[in-house]
Amino acid sequence: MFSFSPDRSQYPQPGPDGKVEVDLETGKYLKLWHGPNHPGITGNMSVELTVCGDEVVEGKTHVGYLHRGFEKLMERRTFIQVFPIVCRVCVPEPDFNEYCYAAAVEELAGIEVPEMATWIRTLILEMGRFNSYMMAMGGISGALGLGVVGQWMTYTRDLMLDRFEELTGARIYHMFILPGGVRAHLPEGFEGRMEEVLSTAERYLADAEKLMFHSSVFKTRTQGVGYIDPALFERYGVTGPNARAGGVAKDVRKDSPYLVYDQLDFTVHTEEASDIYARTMVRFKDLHETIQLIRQILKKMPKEGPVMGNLPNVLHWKIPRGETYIKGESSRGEYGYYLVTDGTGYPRRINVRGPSYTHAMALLEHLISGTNISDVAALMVSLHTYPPEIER
Amino acid sequence: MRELLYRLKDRYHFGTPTFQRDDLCFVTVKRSELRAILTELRDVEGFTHLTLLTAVDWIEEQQFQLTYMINNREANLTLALRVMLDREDATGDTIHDLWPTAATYQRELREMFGINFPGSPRVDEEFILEGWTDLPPYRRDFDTLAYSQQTYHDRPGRETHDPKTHMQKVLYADYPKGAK
Amino acid sequence: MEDVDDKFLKKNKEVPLREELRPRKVTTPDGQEIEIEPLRDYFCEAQPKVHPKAYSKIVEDFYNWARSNSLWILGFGTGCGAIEMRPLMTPRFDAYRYGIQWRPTPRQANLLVISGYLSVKTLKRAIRAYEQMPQPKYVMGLGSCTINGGMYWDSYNTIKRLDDYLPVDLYIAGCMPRPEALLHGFMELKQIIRKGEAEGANKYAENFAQYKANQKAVIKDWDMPDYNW
Amino acid sequence: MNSLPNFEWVQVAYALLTLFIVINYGMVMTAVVRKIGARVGGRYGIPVWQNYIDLAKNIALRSKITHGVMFYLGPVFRLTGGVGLLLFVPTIYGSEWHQNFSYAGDLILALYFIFFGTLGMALGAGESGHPHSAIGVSRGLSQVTMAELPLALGVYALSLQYQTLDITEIVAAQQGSIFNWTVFTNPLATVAAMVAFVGTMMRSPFDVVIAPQEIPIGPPTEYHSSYLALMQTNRVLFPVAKTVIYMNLFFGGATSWAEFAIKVFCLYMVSVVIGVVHPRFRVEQSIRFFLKWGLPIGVLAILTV
Repeated sequence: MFSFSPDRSQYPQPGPDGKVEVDLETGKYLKLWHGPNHPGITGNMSVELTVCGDEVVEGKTHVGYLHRGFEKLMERRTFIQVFPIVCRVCVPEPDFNEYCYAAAVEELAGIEVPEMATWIRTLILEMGRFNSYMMAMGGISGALGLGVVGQWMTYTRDLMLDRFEELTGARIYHMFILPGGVRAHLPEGFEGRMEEVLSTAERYLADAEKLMFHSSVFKTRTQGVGYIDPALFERYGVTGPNARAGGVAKDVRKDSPYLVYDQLDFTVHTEEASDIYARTMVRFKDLHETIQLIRQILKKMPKEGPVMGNLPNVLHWKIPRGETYIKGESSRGEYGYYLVTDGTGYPRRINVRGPSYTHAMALLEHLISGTNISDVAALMVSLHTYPPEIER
Repeated sequence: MRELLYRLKDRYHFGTPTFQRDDLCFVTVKRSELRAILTELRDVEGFTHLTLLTAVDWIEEQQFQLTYMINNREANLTLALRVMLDREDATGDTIHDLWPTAATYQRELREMFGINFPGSPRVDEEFILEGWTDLPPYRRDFDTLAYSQQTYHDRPGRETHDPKTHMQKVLYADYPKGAK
Repeated sequence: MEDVDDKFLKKNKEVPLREELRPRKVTTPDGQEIEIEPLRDYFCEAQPKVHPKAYSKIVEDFYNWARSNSLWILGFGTGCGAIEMRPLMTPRFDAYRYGIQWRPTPRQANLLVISGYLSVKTLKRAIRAYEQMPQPKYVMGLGSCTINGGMYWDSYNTIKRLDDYLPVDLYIAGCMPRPEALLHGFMELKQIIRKGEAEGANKYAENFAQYKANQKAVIKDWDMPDYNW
Repeated sequence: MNSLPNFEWVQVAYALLTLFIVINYGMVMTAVVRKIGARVGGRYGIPVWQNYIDLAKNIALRSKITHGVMFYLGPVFRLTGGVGLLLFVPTIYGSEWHQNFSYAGDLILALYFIFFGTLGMALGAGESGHPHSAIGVSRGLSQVTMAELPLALGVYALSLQYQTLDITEIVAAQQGSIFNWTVFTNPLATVAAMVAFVGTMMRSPFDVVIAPQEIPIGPPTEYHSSYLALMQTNRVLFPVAKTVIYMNLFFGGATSWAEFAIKVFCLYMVSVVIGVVHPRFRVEQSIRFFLKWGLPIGVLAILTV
């Protein structure tokens, strides 16, 4: 059998610093913009590819298409006014922003949160994680041409959004977690309806598993593609499922439990291969873990109790000078808020540490050179990045 | 965490550390020693993970504060090193060779705060903004409302309330007592 | 509304043209030396034209009916509203049954949905995408942020009124609008098209100078030809 | 008129009637097929007459640009490929009306016409100057070439088996019983050709050429308004015409329009069913697939005849 792998001696060789010298005017290379108007891109961002044949020689990520200047706007708003915009930092999983910001404010202002509220917060976060993983599964299957799984996953996500709507009154931006607690109790009969959603989701996931993980075409496309060397994890700040797919069993929920995660049972799933297949597999297992966690929370949570602590009068609410950093495990990795206060009624500085920041910029640029153009979309989706949290 | 700082105290100059939580500590270091401290923490003490790098503008004190937050994932410790820079002619030291991902943070700081990091890759390229000619927007002396009003047109009919008076009127109509 | 703050001095410097767009001499692969001027060479310089309606009213009505029942949307998620576009393609809301489809290239799209706030950087891309679409073309603004800035009213990087820069046929209010609202918006747009009132492209061509002036006031590094057709 | 001894002018009208029926059939059938695909995903799907509206809309667009003569001719060539394929193949066996212009060597001509549209498209899309078109064309050509290989081998096996290059005679030989069909008399050639069939229908797993997620959307990137309308017409005509050949060669042909409709639909559904549940291959992976599975089966089919 003759070899199908391309003759790489024709390709430009990387220099001593690992960069490939590309002279566009030789006519050998082609500049190709992947995005921002491109169905294979996760959201509104773009990758500037330099290709030689079908192989990507160099890729540069361009972001900023979604920049709204949040961190500046937050400095102009009082602590409570920040809430409507804080959830808009990350569109598909907004609750994490609300939790991190609320926890940071609570810590600096010394506000107690009632126990019932922490349980509801955990529930909300897990529901958001469910949605986010559903988007990721739909995205990866869509990027590989398996549109039907994308349809099922988005449908299931819609069902979960119904539960969100029932609980918070909104589909996407909930603004449900406030400093001091949450806005409301669970509605009557919520558990039963949630159980329906979860069992529907499990049914669809069983089908999706057959189409994805048991398909030889899917394996050919994903196994061994987009490999991240585990040695690079620390240099490039890789966290969350992307790191777990490389055998690093790190999960903020387990290592430094916040909310009520210390009272819940769950396993941290890992894979060894660190390629697209492994990353998808980790997400898939985590999705099942999330479904299990939602059931567990609904069973274990106290049935009544106050959901809102005592807040000071928001008109005169000043927080003394200080700084803190709150982190949590979002569906994409470690999510954190860095809050600096200066004794006035406005935050001095808020910095959002989104996991996509490191994944989509330095890591993607590193991974993308040497891949096939067809794999770029799958590679990007498998890193599970959301552009709004990169540029905010 | 305390032992760690105690161990390093002899060789480096630390400010007074703030222990925000058991696993989170903020400490000010000297700019000249930053690189040595970061390298030692990364290679010897297991703080292998750069969580974030950002800046705070203390305009009253004419200073920028750079915050390097590093994380020890084995022991679950987070240490934030503060470096104070002069606000005029702000220049930091690049650490992209320690953590490649720091180059992205430094690009953002260069654009948003105007803090230069000589030697960092692509630091002068546009990162988020495009064709920006004004002050770096995250600086405190950049007035985003005025800029927005001078640049973009409002649709007539929009009503804007001062949050404080409006909230007072709607939410706390009888505060302070007897005002109604 | 408080008045414009005059104390703040906006700096309007010229942004230099990017290096690869400047006129220069290059050597082709076969050794020739040629002079290129990218902004002139790579683009067509034609100005937009006002295209008249069909001669006969019956034909025009039939065309409008066909246009309204075959809305092809450019799949360009410009803002956070894009997240509610996806449920529209999937079982719960399924917009395909109303003849609405998503096309990945502007050449084949008729409807540009501005899904949410537009940062200045995206505005540039949105204008290019809009100008490449064949006439007649429609623009729909999604969310409060396209109407008057919404919650980004004081942001330095997002535009406030979309109709300053592109001719908008329909706005859908909300932050963010629900998929049902979007579907309703599509139905309204169909009514507008069927009445023959959706002539945004002609409006754009008629008031071209004014639209361009507005766009250039915001986009400082204008590094493309005036009309990217 | 020496080359076509039995030619009569009325055949032109008959052939145009065939074309008309097939285009309308294709319009409705592709919409139905898309609806079925949507139902798998749980959607309601497009209306069955959506293709007509899209066509009218595209013709109704007011402005268009051209990048040159070839850009204009690309869709024309593509449509010519579809029309030519249909016209030189007997659509309904035994019917004088829908016999079209089939003649003794039409099998070879049909093989040529399958490829013709792709080549024309390559020239036209190449002229548009869009990098996505160029990449899509190079991918499309390499993939179609590889996919045609098993088909050609299967067809050679068939012409050896029936000792003719005339499709009408091949169909005639298959009449009588269902067991006279080539699919039973020469299953290896049928399998080889079906591999090619699935490979050229532009559905998963072999649709990387026009995949919106990768190079959106390949060759037709720059085509719009009337050009696109021409290509849409071809997109409904060409698969049907291609399926007609397969039906004639391997599945006994059709003696009435009802039989034609059922057989074409069932054959078409083969590629749809496979397409719905599979992700897509990269170009070199699909080429490898054809070389690994299609080619040996085709060679085997020739050897065993």
